[in-house]
Amino acid sequence: MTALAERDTRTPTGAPTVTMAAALNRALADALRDDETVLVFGEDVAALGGVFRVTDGLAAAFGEARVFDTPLAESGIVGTAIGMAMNGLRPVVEMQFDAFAYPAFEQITSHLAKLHNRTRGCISLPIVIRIPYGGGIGGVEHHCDSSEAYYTHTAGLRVVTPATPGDAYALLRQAIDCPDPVIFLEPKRRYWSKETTVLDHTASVIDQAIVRRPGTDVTLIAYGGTLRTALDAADEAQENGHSVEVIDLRSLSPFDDDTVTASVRRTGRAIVIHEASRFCGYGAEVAARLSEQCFHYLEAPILRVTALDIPYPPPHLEQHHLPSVDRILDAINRLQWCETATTKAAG
Amino acid sequence: MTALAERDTRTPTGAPTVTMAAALNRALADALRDDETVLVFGEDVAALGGVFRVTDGLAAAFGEARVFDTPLAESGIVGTAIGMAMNGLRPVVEMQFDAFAYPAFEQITSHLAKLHNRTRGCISLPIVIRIPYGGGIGGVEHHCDSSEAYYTHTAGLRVVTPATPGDAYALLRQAIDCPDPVIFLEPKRRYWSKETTVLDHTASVIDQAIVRRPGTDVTLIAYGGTLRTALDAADEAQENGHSVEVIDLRSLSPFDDDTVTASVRRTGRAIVIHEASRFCGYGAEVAARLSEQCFHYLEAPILRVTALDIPYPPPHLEQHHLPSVDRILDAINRLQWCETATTKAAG
Amino acid sequence: MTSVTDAVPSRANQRRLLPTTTPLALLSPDGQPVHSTSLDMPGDDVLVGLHRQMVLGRRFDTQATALTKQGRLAVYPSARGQEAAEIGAVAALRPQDWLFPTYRDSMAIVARGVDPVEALILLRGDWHCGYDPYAHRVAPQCTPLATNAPHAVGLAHAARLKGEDTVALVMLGDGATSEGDTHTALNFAAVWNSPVVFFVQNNGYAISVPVAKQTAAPSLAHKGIGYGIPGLLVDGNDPAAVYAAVRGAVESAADGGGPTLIEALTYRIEAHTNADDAARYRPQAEVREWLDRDPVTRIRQYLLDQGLMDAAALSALDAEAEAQAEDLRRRMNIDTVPDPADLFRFVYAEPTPALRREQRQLAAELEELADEAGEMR
Amino acid sequence: MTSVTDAVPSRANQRRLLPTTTPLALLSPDGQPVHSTSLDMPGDDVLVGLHRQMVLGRRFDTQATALTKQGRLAVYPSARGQEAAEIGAVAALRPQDWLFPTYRDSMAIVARGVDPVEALILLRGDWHCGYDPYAHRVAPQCTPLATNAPHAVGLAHAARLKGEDTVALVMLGDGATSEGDTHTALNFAAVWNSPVVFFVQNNGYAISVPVAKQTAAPSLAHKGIGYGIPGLLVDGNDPAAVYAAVRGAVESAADGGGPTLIEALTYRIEAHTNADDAARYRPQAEVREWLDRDPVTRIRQYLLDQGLMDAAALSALDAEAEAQAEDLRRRMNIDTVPDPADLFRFVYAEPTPALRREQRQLAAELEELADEAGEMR
Ligand SMILES: Cc1ncc(C[n+]2csc(CCOP(=O)(O)OP(=O)(O)O)c2C)c(N)n1
Ligand SMILES: Cc1ncc(C[n+]2csc(CCOP(=O)(O)OP(=O)(O)O)c2C)c(N)n1
Ligand SMILES: [Mg+2]
Ligand SMILES: [Mg+2]
Repeated sequence: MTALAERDTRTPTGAPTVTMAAALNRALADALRDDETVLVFGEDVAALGGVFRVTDGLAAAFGEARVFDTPLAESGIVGTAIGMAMNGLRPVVEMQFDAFAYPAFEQITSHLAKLHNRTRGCISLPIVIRIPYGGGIGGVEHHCDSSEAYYTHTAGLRVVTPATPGDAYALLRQAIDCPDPVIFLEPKRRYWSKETTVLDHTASVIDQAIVRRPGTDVTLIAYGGTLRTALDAADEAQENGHSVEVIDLRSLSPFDDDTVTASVRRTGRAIVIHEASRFCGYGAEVAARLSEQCFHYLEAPILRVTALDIPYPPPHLEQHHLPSVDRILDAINRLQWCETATTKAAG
Repeated sequence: MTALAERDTRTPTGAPTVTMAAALNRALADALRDDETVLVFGEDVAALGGVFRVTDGLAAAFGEARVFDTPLAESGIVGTAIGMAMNGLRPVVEMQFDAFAYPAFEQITSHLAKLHNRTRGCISLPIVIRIPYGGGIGGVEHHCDSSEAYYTHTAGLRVVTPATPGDAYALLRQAIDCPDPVIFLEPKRRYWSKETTVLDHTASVIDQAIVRRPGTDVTLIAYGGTLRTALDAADEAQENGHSVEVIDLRSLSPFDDDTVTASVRRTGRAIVIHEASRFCGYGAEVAARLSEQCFHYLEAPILRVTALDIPYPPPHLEQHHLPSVDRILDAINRLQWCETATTKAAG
Repeated sequence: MTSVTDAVPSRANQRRLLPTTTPLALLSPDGQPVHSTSLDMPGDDVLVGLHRQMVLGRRFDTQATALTKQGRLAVYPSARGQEAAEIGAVAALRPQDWLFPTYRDSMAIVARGVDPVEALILLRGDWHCGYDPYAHRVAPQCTPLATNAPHAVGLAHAARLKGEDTVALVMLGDGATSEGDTHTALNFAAVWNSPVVFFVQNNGYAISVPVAKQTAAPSLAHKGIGYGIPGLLVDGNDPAAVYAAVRGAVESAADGGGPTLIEALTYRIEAHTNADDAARYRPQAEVREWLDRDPVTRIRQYLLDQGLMDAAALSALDAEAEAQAEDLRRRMNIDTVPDPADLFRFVYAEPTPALRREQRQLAAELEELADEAGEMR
Repeated sequence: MTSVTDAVPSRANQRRLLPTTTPLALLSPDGQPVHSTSLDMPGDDVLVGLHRQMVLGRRFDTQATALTKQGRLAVYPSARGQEAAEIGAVAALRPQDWLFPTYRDSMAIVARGVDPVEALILLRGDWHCGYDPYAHRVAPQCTPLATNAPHAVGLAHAARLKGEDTVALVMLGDGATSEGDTHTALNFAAVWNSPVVFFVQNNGYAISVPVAKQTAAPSLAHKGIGYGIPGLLVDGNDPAAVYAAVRGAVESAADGGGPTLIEALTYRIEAHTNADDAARYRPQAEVREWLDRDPVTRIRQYLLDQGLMDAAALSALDAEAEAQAEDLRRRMNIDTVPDPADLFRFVYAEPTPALRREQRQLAAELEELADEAGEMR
């Protein structure tokens, strides 16, 4: 699969079947084509096309001036991207894996997130940092971190993550067009998941959550790699007689209160699901704000189905670590159904 | 004040009045004296005694081999500390300010937190990373971050923060003795606050929260720099007829569920207070877990009084950013007192 | 856009990359011309201009220190004693070039044309940066050490990609050279052959830590060869030498010659900041030694000897400096109240709904306070 | 404990710190002895030992690659072609020294004495590190590039403080030299005069990125002088030269001579890992060129010419290698099930209450699954 091949299969009417990796590749190709100021760089993104082939064919198609490999230093990649953005370019950079973005943490936290604010808006940093994140692919240590909470706690950054090929395309295009710096988290284990969809980025998705599956009894809140797990759990729960609504957050920061709060106020029950560890994970924010905003609507406490509070395990143990359909179903069962029944009976 | 002078005022019976900075200095001096393997190093910690004078006099008292200045690189400071700990030493290192620990983020997250786990316990890293954190001292950008959430989300690290000189001494001594790596957060603006107390570290405090002020109507949960604010708010609230309990967490990770949950189940109302931004801040975890563990005891949603979701402001605007007595009092008033009244009446 | 790979230079020539063992100089400490094989004495007008900026810069610096005593500045890191380095480097830049300064370099920023009050808004505590970086092509003063170096490389690389004739000069301290970002920036600039000048002011200390504890290298300029970048060691108290060295580096970079690393040997006369107590870590005798090598008297002596200035011109200049200081004092003494609404305006291009909520809450709080205050009257 | 400041060396001597322009060698590519002014040919027994370890190491390496095809290893980064560097460096270490390897250096770890199966537990996916680092003084294989360098410096510095005669050797790739931690570690080691050997295997590529895009320096060894560290450029396919250079660096470090930076020029014959497709970024002709400079045949030729080995000894050695590979294959084919309880045991010295809760929950889940499985039977 090459970027060009992808582009050839594109027709105004027909909806191609694409993987998330291909959709991301297309988004980069289209952005490079539509906007002369867009650059793509990082480690192994040019000749190799990225270790996940997301940048495959781009250097050949757009030249080494716009798609190029850098020396091996993440803080240099982000730091130089900041300088390029100060000079009118729109860098889209890749961190090869989640844990390998940590050398860039200072540049991201102290500059990327703050320069626009620091200069009263004089300096804009329309930079996208693509980070393949999460586990479930049998990767060894440092290749499976879910590091979203480090970024969502940092004001000035947008943090988005697609769960489907269609959203991968739309979110990445919109992230590139966005005047704010965007941490773009790509769920590794969904890179090869397919969807038949027309790739289009006109409908705004970058700061809006979406209801992936309507339901009335409980709201599952997921994103990135765990959406699929949540949808599977919802189907099984249906068989147990629970009508489950599933929300895909897409934008982790800012958080779409309207969509999520409306759902939870309707269902009265909610479970947040993510691959990151539980303690001070992103789910804590979701549970905390929903507990506050939906206090009088809640039939049960908001539960979190997350990874364990441990470093990411070795491949042969990761299945014990990650949120599973079973754990989501268990959580649904713990949502105090009988108690409400009695409450409802009593009331 | 010098470490030696401090030590001279120390008598078995008499309780000296010490600042938090002096208590920390004493803790380091006593640890260096009691344990030959303890080292203290960082930027400007030797001749200068640290920009906050916390290491004042230590180099003179214990020699440049055990208390020394390093070249200017935080990742080098933490990285070499890891190697020293692998070789049987107990480094206590200083990051000069909160935001200047970010260059060490990779060493902290990918190694300090994980080497013990990575090696099935073969390698222990009894390292303390001292980080002056938080604002309220009119510091310019990068000198006032409250970065606790970055560390508390990272499994394998202990994160503690003292709010009083007595705890500063006890917590630092116990952090140095602890076999786990400890992120030791020192609330800058309390460095000069005084307490008359016998400095003692025999009573365990490193993983236990403490009730600083008993009350029956609402629990304020604070730590580090905001404990003082919470206590002041509690006194004022008393005058408005609310009996307020105030908990000082001391250990942010692990979290002392027993102490906090017991209090909130008693009072039925809780407010978490911290200087860090709200979104995905540490308070989110506290609110989320308490909302779950105390669901049926809560008379009102758990509220968070935190800093704004913005980069730390310049000195002349920081008063708008930080949690204040007024904001805590407002939050207390929003705890749906009347509603409960009616509820209670109805019940 | 030109290709990046074309830029990768062939393995560099060892000789060309190593600095001289003694610092390059054009003026001796007592202001006598020194013959140099590698640097040309700048023109008379340039030298007169350097002297003028150094005098104005020093007066600005002492005024800023004075303002800290009056509580008008939260803190001020003085560049006193570093005037030759600060001014010589900035004077060598062309209008289309960019300056990436640190907290230490207010003097350089003002010399570049930034209004002195705007330059001090950061240290007054009203905002993080008081000037529009694009107005004079001066990046915000950078506090996290060395992190501005990759920014300079990125900006310069972008200029090349866009075919602009722009060179970026980044200022670094001796201590900052120990940070990873200095390494990263030097390496990226070399591999990309970017038009960047790395200007290291070795003023002897990183707060309290002397250079001997910062590096064991023969000189900081010796780091250049490890990246394939020419390294120059310059007498940082010789404004003529600093100007000539930086000017040469700027021209070379503009001609596609790639980056240069320049170490300017100088000395921090004041403490690290007004809040620091230098007596704890360095002997006064050392300071006196460097006071005898004062950069301003050095060039002044030369100008007088060469008849490029006379007593009248000198006192006129001193008067001008006094007037500027007076004006700065007056404007800094006006009380300012930054607008709390600014806290929310610039976090993102458009404030998020959550930020608008916080802004409304704060506005309400402030109204309440105002009312209470009103009632008290 | 000895003082740290005593350790700060006087400004170093330029000549001593620069590498030779051509790589140091003791054996020509066709195995002929080469005269060297700076390196001594190791003793015959050492050379025979090096050859033996290289043969065993290569067989181990090809066996490991084969195990990936059978799905017994998640992934394997081969060191094929780098045997002279991997073995030469490790053989030069003394028992009391420490090795800080990367993911690439399984061969070196096994040569150091770590059981091959334990060395592969990481890549088999059973745990992050399969051996006790203290057993053979081998740190866990490091994945985040260059982050093991400061660890080596810290361990070595601690040894000096404790008065132990220990040298730490850290292995780095050419790409890793671009990371900030390489810079930091070199600088700390130089300022502290720590007994550390920085051993850079320049195998031509960082995954797909050639060295020409990694640095513009004359050589990576030229980075040494920028820290005051002697830099040596060595033919990395010459085991005699690698051994002699590293041995010299170890002895110098042990004698208080401080750190050394050694660049070993070699080549990665296989793709980055079995998962990589090298055809995307390098021509097969380049690989063939390096196959002609094979390190094993080079030393073998020398041993045969010198009569230090004969055909019988060679086939005996090949048989031994075969037997070891056979044993490795057999042991790696035993199915293993790591204990889920280990997930919680080592996060902290003592599991926290929260971790004990999580452990109980997981145990309950697994029991339930077991019961369900039971019911199905
Ligand atoms: C990453 C980082 N670490 C620590 C600091 C705190 N700090 C501010 S200035 C300074 C010393 C810098 O010395 P040098 O680079 O020589 O510059 P100078 O102050 O002498 O101009 C330090 C340690 C910082 N600003 N950034
Ligand atoms: C900090 C960090 N960034 C990125 C990676 C991903 N990565 C693994 S190996 C590698 C190439 C390393 O090349 P080199 O240092 O030359 O070692 P070699 O693989 O050639 O032995 C990269 C980029 C990593 N492991 N760590
Ligand atoms: Mg300095
Ligand atoms: Mg390599």
